[in-house]
Amino acid sequence: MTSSLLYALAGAILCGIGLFGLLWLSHLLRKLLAFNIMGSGVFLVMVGLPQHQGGPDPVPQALVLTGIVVAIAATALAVVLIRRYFHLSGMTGLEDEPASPERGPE
Amino acid sequence: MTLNAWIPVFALMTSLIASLVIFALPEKGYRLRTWVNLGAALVKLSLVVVMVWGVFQGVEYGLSFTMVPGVTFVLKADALSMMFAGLSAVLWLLTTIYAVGYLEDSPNRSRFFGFFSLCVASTMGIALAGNLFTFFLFYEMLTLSTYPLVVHRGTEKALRAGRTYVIYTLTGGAVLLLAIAWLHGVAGDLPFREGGHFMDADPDIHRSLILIFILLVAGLGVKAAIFPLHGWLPQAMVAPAPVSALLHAVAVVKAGAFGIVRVVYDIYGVEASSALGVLEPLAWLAAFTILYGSFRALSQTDLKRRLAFSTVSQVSYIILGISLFGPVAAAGGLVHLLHQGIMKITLFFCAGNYAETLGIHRIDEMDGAGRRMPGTSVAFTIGAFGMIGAPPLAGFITKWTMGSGALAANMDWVIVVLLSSSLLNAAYFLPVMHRLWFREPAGSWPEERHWGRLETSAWLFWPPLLTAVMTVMVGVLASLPFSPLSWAELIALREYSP
Amino acid sequence: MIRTLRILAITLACVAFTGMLATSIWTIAGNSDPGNLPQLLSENLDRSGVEHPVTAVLLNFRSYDTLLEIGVLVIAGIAGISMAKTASLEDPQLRTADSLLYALQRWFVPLMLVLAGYLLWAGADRPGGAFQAGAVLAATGVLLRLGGVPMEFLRPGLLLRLGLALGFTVFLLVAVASAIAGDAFLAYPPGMTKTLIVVIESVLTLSIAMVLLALFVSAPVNDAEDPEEGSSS
Amino acid sequence: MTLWLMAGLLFTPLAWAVLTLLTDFSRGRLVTWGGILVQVLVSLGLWLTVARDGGFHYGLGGWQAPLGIELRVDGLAVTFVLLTAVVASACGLHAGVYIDPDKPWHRYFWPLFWFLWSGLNVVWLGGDLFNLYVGLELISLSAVGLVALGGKANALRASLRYLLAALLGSLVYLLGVALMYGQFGTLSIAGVVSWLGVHPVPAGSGLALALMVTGLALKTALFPLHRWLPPAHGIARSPVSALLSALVVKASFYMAARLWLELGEPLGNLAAAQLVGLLGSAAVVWGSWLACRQPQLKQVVAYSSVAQIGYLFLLFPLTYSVSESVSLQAQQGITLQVISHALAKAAMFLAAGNLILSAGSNRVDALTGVSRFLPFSLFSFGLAGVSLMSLPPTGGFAAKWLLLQASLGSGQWWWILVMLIGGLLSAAYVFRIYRASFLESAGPDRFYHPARSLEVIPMILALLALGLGLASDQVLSVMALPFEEGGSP
Amino acid sequence: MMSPASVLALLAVALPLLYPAMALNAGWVRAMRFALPLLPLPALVLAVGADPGWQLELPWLLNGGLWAMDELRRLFLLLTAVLWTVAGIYAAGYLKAHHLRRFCVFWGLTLAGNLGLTVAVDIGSFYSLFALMTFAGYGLVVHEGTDEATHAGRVYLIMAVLGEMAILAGLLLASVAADSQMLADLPRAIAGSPRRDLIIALLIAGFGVKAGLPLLHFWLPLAHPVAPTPASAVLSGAMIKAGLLGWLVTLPFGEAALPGWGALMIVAGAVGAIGAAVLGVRQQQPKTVLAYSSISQMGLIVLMVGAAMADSERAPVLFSIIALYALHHGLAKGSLFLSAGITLPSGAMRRAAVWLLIALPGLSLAGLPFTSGALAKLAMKESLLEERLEFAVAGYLSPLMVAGAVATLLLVLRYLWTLNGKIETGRNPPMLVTGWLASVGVSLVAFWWMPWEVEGLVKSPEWLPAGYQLWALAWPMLIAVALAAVALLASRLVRQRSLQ
Amino acid sequence: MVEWLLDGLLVLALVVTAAAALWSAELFRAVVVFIAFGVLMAVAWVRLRAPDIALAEAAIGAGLTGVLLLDAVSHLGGKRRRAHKPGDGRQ
Repeated sequence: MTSSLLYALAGAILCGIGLFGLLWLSHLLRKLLAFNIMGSGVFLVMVGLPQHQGGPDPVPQALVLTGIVVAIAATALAVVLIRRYFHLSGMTGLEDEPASPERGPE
Repeated sequence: MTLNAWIPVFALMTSLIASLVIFALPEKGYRLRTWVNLGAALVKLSLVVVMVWGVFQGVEYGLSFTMVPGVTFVLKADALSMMFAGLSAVLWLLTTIYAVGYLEDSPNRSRFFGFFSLCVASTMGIALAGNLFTFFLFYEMLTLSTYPLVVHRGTEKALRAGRTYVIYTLTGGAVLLLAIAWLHGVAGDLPFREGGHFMDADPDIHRSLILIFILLVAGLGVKAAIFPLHGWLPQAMVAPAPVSALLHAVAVVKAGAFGIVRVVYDIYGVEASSALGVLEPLAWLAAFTILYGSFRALSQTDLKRRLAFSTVSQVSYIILGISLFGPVAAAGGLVHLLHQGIMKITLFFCAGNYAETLGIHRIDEMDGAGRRMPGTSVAFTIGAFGMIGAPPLAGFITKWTMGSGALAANMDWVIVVLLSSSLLNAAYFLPVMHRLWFREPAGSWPEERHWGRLETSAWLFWPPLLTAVMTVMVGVLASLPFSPLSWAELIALREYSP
Repeated sequence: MIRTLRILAITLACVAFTGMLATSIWTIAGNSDPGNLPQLLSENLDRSGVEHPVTAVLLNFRSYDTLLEIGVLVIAGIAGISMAKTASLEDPQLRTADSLLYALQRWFVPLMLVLAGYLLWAGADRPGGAFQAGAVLAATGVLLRLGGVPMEFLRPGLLLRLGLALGFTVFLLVAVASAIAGDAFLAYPPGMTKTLIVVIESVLTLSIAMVLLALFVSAPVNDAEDPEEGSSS
Repeated sequence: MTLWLMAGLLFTPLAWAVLTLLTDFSRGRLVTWGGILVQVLVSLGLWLTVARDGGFHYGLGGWQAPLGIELRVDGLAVTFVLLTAVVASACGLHAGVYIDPDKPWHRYFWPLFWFLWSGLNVVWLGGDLFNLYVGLELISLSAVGLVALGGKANALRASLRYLLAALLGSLVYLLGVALMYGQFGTLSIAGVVSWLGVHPVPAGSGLALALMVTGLALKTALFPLHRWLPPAHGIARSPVSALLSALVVKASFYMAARLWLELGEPLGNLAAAQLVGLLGSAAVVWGSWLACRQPQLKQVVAYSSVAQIGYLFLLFPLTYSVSESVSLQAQQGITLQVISHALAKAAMFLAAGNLILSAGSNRVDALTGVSRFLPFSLFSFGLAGVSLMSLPPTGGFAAKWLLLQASLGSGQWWWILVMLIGGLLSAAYVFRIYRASFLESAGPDRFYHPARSLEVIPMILALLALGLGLASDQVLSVMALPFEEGGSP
Repeated sequence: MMSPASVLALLAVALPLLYPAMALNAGWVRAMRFALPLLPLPALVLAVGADPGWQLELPWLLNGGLWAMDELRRLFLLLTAVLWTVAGIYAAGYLKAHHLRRFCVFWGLTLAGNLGLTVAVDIGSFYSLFALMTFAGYGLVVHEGTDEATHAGRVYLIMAVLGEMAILAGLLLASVAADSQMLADLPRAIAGSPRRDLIIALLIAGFGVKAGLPLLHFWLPLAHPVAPTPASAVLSGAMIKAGLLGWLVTLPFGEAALPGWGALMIVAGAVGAIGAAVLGVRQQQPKTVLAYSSISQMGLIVLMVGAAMADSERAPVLFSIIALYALHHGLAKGSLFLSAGITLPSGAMRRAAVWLLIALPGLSLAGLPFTSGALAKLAMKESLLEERLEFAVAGYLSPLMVAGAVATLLLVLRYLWTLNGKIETGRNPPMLVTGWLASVGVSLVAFWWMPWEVEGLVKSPEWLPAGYQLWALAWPMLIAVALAAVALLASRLVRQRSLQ
Repeated sequence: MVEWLLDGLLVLALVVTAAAALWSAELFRAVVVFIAFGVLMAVAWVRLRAPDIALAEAAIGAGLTGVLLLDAVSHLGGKRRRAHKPGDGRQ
């Protein structure tokens, strides 16, 4: 057992926590937090697991860098969407509104 | 590929292309649409005539290519397919003429004629299909192209009927697909071949074969309206008359019956079917359907519904004929494929004429219509007598041949069925005849007849008359070389001694 | 009742998930046969044009990932600014009077710019690189923005779009240049690797910062039915 | 030549994404036409090349597999590239007319469209687990952007739901990738396969595959993870819905299928395969059932996608521990199903868009009488529906046929029932639309008549779906081309 | 090249078959009326002029058609043609404008069937034409459109359809047994068939409907009175005989002795002959009385048929006599029916002449010397002599014949009685009178020149019966007259008593 | 051993902050805790000998994401029109 493995296992736990958050929480921003936490967990596994035996491995590190950027892009986009959604509907969750028949072309 | 390979394709394409052209035409392009329709019908008819002649001479028409791995798409013209193709080509022409007149000034004609052509293309495909897979392809295409025709009126009733129709036929199609796929798994890609494939099938697969046969018949029986799968047919009567004519006489029910013929003869082989013990139950089922349909027809007050139940009964003649073991009965069944078509289309044309010209839908409104519309009524009378089996009309030839065959096959009970059916037919048709000719009309007609003018539009007048003449002709001239009977005998002979 | 059941189910699922994941990690860690990739990488490092392996992976060996990743960023940016609501960009209320923020601005901004520059420059042979630099740059921008600096160029318009696209475009052009010459897509012409990587990194830094900043700035702030979009082009 | 084609394939969509970003909608449309032309030509050229010479590996940046990213250019991949070219151009052309150019935010449609396209190509060709992840993200984010573009609250809710599902799916997939890399030390699928060829199957790596498949299944909207799909596909603009349903969900499925076919035999197990098949069946039934009950036209089509996607997952049980030929049949069947569904569903959404445009409402019962005044689009819709019902001679039928054969061949007859019931249920919802449109309404033509070009495009797609059944053998033969490891790059 | 006779045969059927086409043009309705008598002319020429033995092959027709004429058919054709001709003349005068065209159409079709079936030798065309006659006949029966007519029509139709079915089944079974489509092959095949009795039963029943076999006769007394008079004449005179012809050409006469069937037929014939008389004398309508008379007469013929079945040796001879009797009865009955429609002139002499002409054919039926009836009755008697036949019930034949003769005359008398009550005074249309006179003429006079021939019994026309025969003819008549007188007296007494 | 302790503590802190970020009653606090989580992550990356990621995490994960979310929280909390309370993060 090396510290890398420890972090990988921590990553697993973070994944679990994040997943729970994503599934259970209803506030969109909280979901977003959960997503980021889960992402961090995945990154930890990604780097920690291969480094357990082989020492520092630049490949997963590069992958994680890419992953982080993707994650921030997604997060930022999500924030924009959430904010706009909030403005238009006044809601912060995804619960279905009482169905309002949508009229008009799209 | 030679020209011969392509002729069936051309025959198929004529109506397919016609349909596409018609869809593209504007609703108001009345004249052009009519010409496209008629032109295509004529071209197709001549192609079919060429093929009939060629098949008679022994020329091979057909092409095949692999469609899905392991399965080929086969178009092939053999004697049996030419029979059906000929029927549909001739009757398409007439029905087109009729439909042009019938739908004059009604909406959605572009849609109607488009699907109409599509429907005929499917029928042609069914006729020319060279294996079960190809058959199924067109069989389902037929279902789809007839749906818009059934619901053409767009009323709630029509849509309900359409739904029933679709539920029945698609379920039947699904069962058929299952059966075909299963058969394919058991025996591979089987082309239609005279004498069939299972003459000496491995006994291990007998059980599967029997089950598959049951599934096949169940799937095809929906369209062929075999009891208890006939429920859609009377409902589909809400469709416009040319559609009913087409459904009953040419396309739909015939497709089912034709499919059963193909299965029994060209897939299983009649001897193998007989050996598997599936023919006799089929015969009983058909016989029951014949009687059942006639009984139900008795109590119908709506003319078209009565005709519909009559169809239920009549189509089973075909199945009965082929499920009796012996070439004569087979010829009787096969020839009924044509005969029933011609007679039933006559009746529906006439029913349509009454409805369109005089607004008659129920039988008790028909009093004295014979004087008002003598031509139509003569045609109706001939058709009805044909159905009853009165000589020398088409139906008589069928019954005679089939009866002879049944006796030859030592199945005397068939005679009883045939006679009872004739009696029932008489019982539900003769009162109609009486009303037509010998009752005084209850009131004045919506449109009195003027001397010197046809009783109705010429488009509507001539088709039933022509088919009535054909009803007489195919009966009277049954022994001519190219008569339906001779053709059917030829087929039956080939099937029994491939 | 249903809520309780639901939370129980979710908890159970997540615990099971974590457990399985951990077990799996443990098993893999126990039996893994270390790949030879790091070794392969170090063997090829000198052919990559940069000394820092992570940068080498990012911008040479797996540059396709990076290219696409910038694409993802651009997408996010586009989607973001398509909902932009920047009318309040010059809202005087936004201009903060907070002295702390002001001081931060005063001192931090130049510092962060320097840091960004350093990170960019260092990327070739040490930890650091375009992302980090871009992120720092963006953070600087956010700081300024919070401080109320209008940053007119962030209005949706051609300029912003050019900025968004710049890094990506340069990267793409470099990628296709060698392909036109007959080499593989994304291959660097021999001898120019390092230069090109540095150029790409520089423009990427700008673009990344721009995207992140734009996403921050364009976050909708009011409930107008239609997002206000900049004047055409 | 091949190199140029590859470079063109990869470059064009990205480049046009940038180009169109700099223009407004109308000019972007013009630019896009050019791009579509280039991209279609390139795709076609590549397809022809591969059909002639066989497939090859393409190392990006000149680096070979373990170190760099290699694309796997085989018959299947180029077929999907070509399919994408066809469907995406159709949607693009349709969108060019369909989408209102006066709304300023619509200018962003084109870049997103092109990014989506490039992401799809990445996925079809990808041979690297992480590269596929990035490709997926490219697709997901641009798709979300397209759904949300200028949308109202409902659209935003749908796109948020979509975004969260997509992100979760990606993450779960990425977690699987992490485990794979931890286990095998490589990211190349081919590398993993060759590793497995010489080593015994390691314990614990089954979860990696399971995670990847699960994540992808979420992105593909496999029952019961499908709930994000109908709102998103239903509320997006029709060309967007068409893209999403036709291609986007297929991308993740394609990856899952590829992983399963390469790694399923060593890493998977029977129960999992059957479970996935079962979920697929449930999707077929449940999705079709819901489709029958939707009051809104596009929701019907969207739920139909859920159902049709269910069929795809029958791949898993039908290729696990069965004979070579059955597996091949199943693969061919699924491939055809993917292609035909792509074509048909795109046609259907585009046609539905036309119908909605002309009826002025998204509701099914607003279609009353539309058949009389707008038969062309309705006909396209119906033709596409035929393919969805898997009736001959469509590609859907050919697919179903092969799947039936595979089910029979492997003795897993229960899938047959699923397919038959699914076919009938799909007929039920297609005919429901027909029923509504055939109902005659009294009164004059109250419909808006969309431009002919809008009507022609779905028709072409529907006809392609139809023709696919007739030409499926030819299509499949290209896919079955031998893949030469050392093929000309 | 077709022989003239075959052309004529074709023409004989085709002409009436195509004649209804005239109805298409409303302006030709007058021409249609006057064309009625012309329709059977080719057949008449054929029957009288052409020698039997010609054949007309129609290989395309149905299952292969063959038309030909032998002696038997010639007689039937003659009867048919003559009767339809005179009825046609009569009809031209008789008909009202109401539904004239319809009547003409059905007339033509029925005629075509009736003529055709006599020359048809193959099963298909025989049965076809038979059916044509049956179904077209319905049009004649219900022509008047009254409730009675409709009711009669319904009964007619039901029985006809049942009959057709029985015929169809019988012919089908026989045809399969014979493996042939020719009528000529059937008798032998039936005789040898395992289903012999079934076939015979079906055929007897099927044709029996037409021929008015007891229990299958119900339509006759209903249909004949309501049909227009000329139609009744042909119905009763010619069409009934078609059923008879059906028996003659299909049943296995001469092939096997069928004593059982023979006895059955004889019983049936007896029941018909006497039962019909009993019922008939109680009828009020003249035409109904005539209808029962037809049944009764057919009963006598059935007797002979039964005898022919029972005794295969004598069948050929009996055939000739049956044909002769049929001819005689057909003509006489036709004339009687036609007389039901005329009105009396005003002068007493004329009235007497008319009454005489009305009565003579009736008396001829009863066997009045110097009439065809005498010839026929004698020939019949001769042939059915006990000692010449070899079967069980042969002994009853002679008494039955006598009883039949009595019944015949009683019915005739009853007819005249009822007619007397109904007949009106007035002018007759000339065509009507012509037709009627022609019918009386052929029945009484022309009969003797007709080409009948009965081998062994009556070689040539004999105007005068031999002396010993006179009494044989006369005493039944006397009985009948006596009975009638008694009845008359009785009825007078009853009436007087009721008046008191 | 000290390293192990440190690593253990760090991991513990990571898990706790993650949980806290999700469960804290107030959204604002949640985001702040999340920023702390990001900083801890950066440290963890250093421990994993991944300085590049550490830098990126610090700048992006902790910094930028935090600011974005904070801004969003203040915005969403600042005004609401219907139904949801600002701090009503949990169901």
